[in-house]
Amino acid sequence: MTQVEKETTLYLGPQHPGITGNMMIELKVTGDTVQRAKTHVGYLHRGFEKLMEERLWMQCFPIVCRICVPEPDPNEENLARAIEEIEGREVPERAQYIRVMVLELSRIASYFLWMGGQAGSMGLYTMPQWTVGDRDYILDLFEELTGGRVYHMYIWAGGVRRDLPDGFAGRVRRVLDYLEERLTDYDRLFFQNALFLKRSQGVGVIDKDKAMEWGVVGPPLRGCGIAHDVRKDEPYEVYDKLDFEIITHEGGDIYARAMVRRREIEQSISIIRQVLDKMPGGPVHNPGPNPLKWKLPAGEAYVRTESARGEFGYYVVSDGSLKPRRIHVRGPAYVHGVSLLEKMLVGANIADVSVIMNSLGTCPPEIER
Amino acid sequence: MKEDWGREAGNIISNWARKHSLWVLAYGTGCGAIEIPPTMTSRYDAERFGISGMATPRQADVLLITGYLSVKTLKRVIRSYEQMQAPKYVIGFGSCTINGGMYWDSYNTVKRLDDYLPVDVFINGCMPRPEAVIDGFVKLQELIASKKANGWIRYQENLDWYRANQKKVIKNWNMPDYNW
Amino acid sequence: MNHEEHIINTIHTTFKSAEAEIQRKGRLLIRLRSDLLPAFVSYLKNYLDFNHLVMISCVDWMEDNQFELVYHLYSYAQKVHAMVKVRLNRSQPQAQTILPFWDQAGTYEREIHEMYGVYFEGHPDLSEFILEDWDDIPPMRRDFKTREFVNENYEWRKGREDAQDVRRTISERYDEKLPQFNNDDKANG
Amino acid sequence: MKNIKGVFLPFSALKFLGKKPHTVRYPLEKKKTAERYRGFHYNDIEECIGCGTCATICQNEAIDMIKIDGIEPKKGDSGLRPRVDNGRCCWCGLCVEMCPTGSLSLTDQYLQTTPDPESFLLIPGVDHPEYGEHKSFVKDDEIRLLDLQRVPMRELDGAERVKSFAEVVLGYMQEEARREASRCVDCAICVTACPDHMHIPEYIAAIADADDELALKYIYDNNPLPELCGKVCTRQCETVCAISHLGDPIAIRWLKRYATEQFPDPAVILNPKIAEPNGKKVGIVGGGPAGLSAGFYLALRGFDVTVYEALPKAGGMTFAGIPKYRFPEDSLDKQISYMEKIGVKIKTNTRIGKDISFEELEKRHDALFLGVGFHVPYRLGIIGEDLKNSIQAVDFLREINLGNKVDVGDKVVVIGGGNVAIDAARVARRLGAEVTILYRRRVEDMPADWEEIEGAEHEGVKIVPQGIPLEIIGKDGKVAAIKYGMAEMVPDPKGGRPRPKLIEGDEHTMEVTSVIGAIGQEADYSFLPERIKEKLEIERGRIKVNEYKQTTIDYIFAGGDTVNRTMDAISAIADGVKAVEGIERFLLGDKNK
Repeated sequence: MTQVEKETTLYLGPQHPGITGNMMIELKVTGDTVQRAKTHVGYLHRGFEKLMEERLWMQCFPIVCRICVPEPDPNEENLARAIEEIEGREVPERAQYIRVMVLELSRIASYFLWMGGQAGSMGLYTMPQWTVGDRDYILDLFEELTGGRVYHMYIWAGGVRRDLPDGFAGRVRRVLDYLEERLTDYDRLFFQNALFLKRSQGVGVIDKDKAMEWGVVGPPLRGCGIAHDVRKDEPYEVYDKLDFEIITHEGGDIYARAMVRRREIEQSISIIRQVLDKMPGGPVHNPGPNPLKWKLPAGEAYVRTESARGEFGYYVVSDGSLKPRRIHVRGPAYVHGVSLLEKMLVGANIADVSVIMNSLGTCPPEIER
Repeated sequence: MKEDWGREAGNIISNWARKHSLWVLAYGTGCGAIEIPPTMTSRYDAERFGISGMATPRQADVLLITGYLSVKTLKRVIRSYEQMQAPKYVIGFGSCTINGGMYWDSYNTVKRLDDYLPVDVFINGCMPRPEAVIDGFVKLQELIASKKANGWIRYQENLDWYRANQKKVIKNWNMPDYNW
Repeated sequence: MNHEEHIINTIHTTFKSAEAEIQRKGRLLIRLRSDLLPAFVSYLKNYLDFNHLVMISCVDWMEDNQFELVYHLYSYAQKVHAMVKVRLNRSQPQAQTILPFWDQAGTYEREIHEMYGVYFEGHPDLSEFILEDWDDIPPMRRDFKTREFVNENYEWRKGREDAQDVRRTISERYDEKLPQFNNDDKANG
Repeated sequence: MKNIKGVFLPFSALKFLGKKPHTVRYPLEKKKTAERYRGFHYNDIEECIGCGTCATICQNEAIDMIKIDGIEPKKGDSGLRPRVDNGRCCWCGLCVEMCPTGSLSLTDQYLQTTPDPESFLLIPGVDHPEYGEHKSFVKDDEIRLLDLQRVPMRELDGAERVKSFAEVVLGYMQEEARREASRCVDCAICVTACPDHMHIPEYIAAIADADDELALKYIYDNNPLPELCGKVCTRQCETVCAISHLGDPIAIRWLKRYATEQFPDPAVILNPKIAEPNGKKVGIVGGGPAGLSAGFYLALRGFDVTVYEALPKAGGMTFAGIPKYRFPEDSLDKQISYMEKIGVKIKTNTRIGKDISFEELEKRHDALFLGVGFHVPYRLGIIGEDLKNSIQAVDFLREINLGNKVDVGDKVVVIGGGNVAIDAARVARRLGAEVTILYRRRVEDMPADWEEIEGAEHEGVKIVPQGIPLEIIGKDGKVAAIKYGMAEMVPDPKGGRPRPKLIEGDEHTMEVTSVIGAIGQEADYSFLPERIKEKLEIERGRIKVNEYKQTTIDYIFAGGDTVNRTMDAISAIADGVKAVEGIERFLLGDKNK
């Protein structure tokens, strides 16, 4: 009996456990194969950029960390650095080291969450139990350092908000040692798992020649074997004083991206150890004017950070008043989650849709802000 | 009299049963969704309280509103809620469900969740910690046991009021008219 | 001669009307007539190796009655960031799409169309992207007052009406008559 | 082969089944939050001054300032306290960082789950006072958002100062003033302390906003002598300034001075609207701050005002009593010429009772304002007081300010600890003498401004505290030495401040060429006819007045030192401003009725 391949529309999300966050993909499928895909976003739109135009510069800091939920710190760091650039304010060196430590810790935390999601999307439910539980140790560190588990509001213009608590470095090292040890377990459970290999190798391939033109950044770009990393291209904070290499992996498929992230966890651990070794003493905050009367000189800046998902950018425009003229956020997921995902899903299996989504690290709140 | 007693006993038993198996609709509506994985996984392990995730509204008992709702999401949430089977409970999570939270002046988020859906328990915090989330569930269990968690009955009784509020912000109401 | 100066010189020889300057190391600022834009960015992309479209921003300069589109381009090879700026008339904002050069530009243009009301000529799909059933003026425009909108459309929880203003409380208690100087005479004079 | 291995590897996870779980035991055991955890608010109600800075910085408008039973507004306290809407708060802690008193903190409490959405309003410190035991996120000593350090004021060096009567304080430059003004949090607590209730936050905000003209408008709204206040005010505002709780108060006085100094002629900027003459005439006795302020605003409101001043120049004590290095004459001239432009007639060298009779005044005017001040010094009451070169500080300062020469010799002792004593000492120092101040109590008890005391010490004035003069020893009819005894401080049985008590036998003698007494002054009402004096209620030298500075004789109003005890220029100005309202009510009727 011949089966007529009829095109059906399938709505994946917004209420769907395989979707990362609150978004929806409209799939046109024949049989099991996706013919066309269209992303629908906006379910998490809060209008942050509009809200910030109504707030004082200092009042923007508690807001920006909400833009990316799994990894709030690049937002704070970016806004702080953009403001510092416009204002010409120096940041004490110790504060820069602490910022790097916070950024790398949040990168590890974000990758741990990703590992859980990636494994969960393939039906390996032990991984989320482990990784999310282990990630909590990093959140504990954050809580101790900043006073908040998820939203830290720790990095602000001129430095960071508090110095390290007594004995903090030792506790960071202990957590790092533990996580490093755990990576072997993860290897056995997940990265060498036959099911994972089967479903990741050769699936969700990004064309290496087109990757840069398509605006792919971060681990997906490095997973294509292209060595670009904002930390090396345009070193910010004290990354130029630290010893690390850009990690790449050939293939451009889900497996390559996973391996890049897997090795970057180890690299981040090594960076944090270097930071702890090299961290100088001194102040951690270079005070600015009274926040209620803080006028930024007219000017603009675009600053970028390498977040766990790739280049995170802030375009800040000041017209010399108490409030920002415009703050535009470039989340890496904006490109990954919309135009790239739409392209990559063509020809994919329905079951692979959420695996591909997870491998790109799509994060809806930073798409619609 | 005897009949009432029988019904009463039945209620107690069924409430006891409901209380110990709260299946949560896995819908990450707002940014609070980030604290749900830790709550559910090994460190905080909400499953020991009978709280477990459920993918579909039909099988779920609890709708967890994890934070702010944009108008676009509200529409989907109402739809999910209407599909859930009674008895069903709603938990408002984070200060943005209470009085707008930090999105109080956003043009795209609703400010008071209980205007649109019958909320049984509010959990305060921004984000609430996993402990607070579990505390909220424990509170809900207590309310169920004492028969006070009757938001779904309230919703049925005041459907017109809820519906009017919903239609006020959702401009294009192209959903089936669920009729209680 | 470093990268930046070289790029600026090349731009000036080809596009005479473009004003290019070095904002700081690794960052260029180029102002341009809006109709030249597609040609200019494709030139940057194909000849000067700016193959990464970072994003497209829009800034509302309401006082000048202009929108400013900022195209952020990045060259991985030279590690230079270029901000290409064009100004549009705010009353009838219209620009040409750069979709043929970068696919992801379509998303940015769709958002700008939705949030500012800028029309992109040649864009195949300027449908609603983030908002749903929006019938007010585009929300990111500066003349859209979000707080007024919120007060009209949403209700606040009661119980906070007894809040007092510190300044007024003090001036009332001490019978201080606070003068109101309007700056009108200053603006007129 | 690799895949086969991959199939079995995950089973190695089974070994963890035997391990101890790391689950947080709940509800049996709650995980301890970190030391800096940002939970619910706690406010130290006693320390809080209700400045509302927390409400201003909150980007969620989560904080309301509300009236709370049992907390009364007072000087330096608005009487309001913050209430947090936990349905808005995001626990960012900016309010804690900005709190100028450090009373607000966040605690490690975070559990609040309830079915009642109306129960999320929290008055920190009043609701849940037990949170005080759980303070967690508190202000850091090192890292602050508020700038607690005052922009230093440039001053002449001590060695330079004593050479001339040049002004000691040099004033802020524009950039310094902007920086200092931008430290302000606009809370208006200062207004509670200012006797005149000037619009302080408004003019400071204008200065910070680079709008000096607006600042001047606010300043002149209820103070016609701002340049005087900008230089010599006792600045009670600064003592209650919110920032002063943890740091240096805003230099409110210097900022006022800055604003007034920007414009050589205030009339050009202010361009005041003078009301149509209303035909009523008011006479003002005494051209001091009280009289001048009353005159200024009366003239603005269309009254015909004449000020009668006994000295050759108006200004009262500010002219006769304040040395020129604190308040230069041209500053005074500027203010007085502005008054004259408004239409205030000032008759100098006119002493009531001598140059013009009081009856004549009554005949000429519809209402009178008495602002005669205290110019008659108290006597020391010790032997040798009438010797030559034993003089009184007010006379001494007046003579110097009038440009007359006073020979004090090269070794001067000043008796007293008030501002007048310090002024006299510093003037004598400028005349080339070596100066010692003899004060009965301790240095910290001195009523003079600490800045003045510091300035005097800086200029080489010696201070001998707890010294009580016993006798002035003369030689050839002139002062030759002073005998004084040391005192110890004993507690006052009535609960007042400690009193000095002479120590038997601890007596010293110091050779001096002059003795300057500065232990206070009183009023001279000899110009008033007996019938008036009888009707006026005079209590311990002060005329009793009502709220509108009206005396018991309805057409006579009074203000300044004549009626109030604070004895400073700003209170006198406040009296004058208040009296304007009273005179207007009296002569034109109450418009509000």
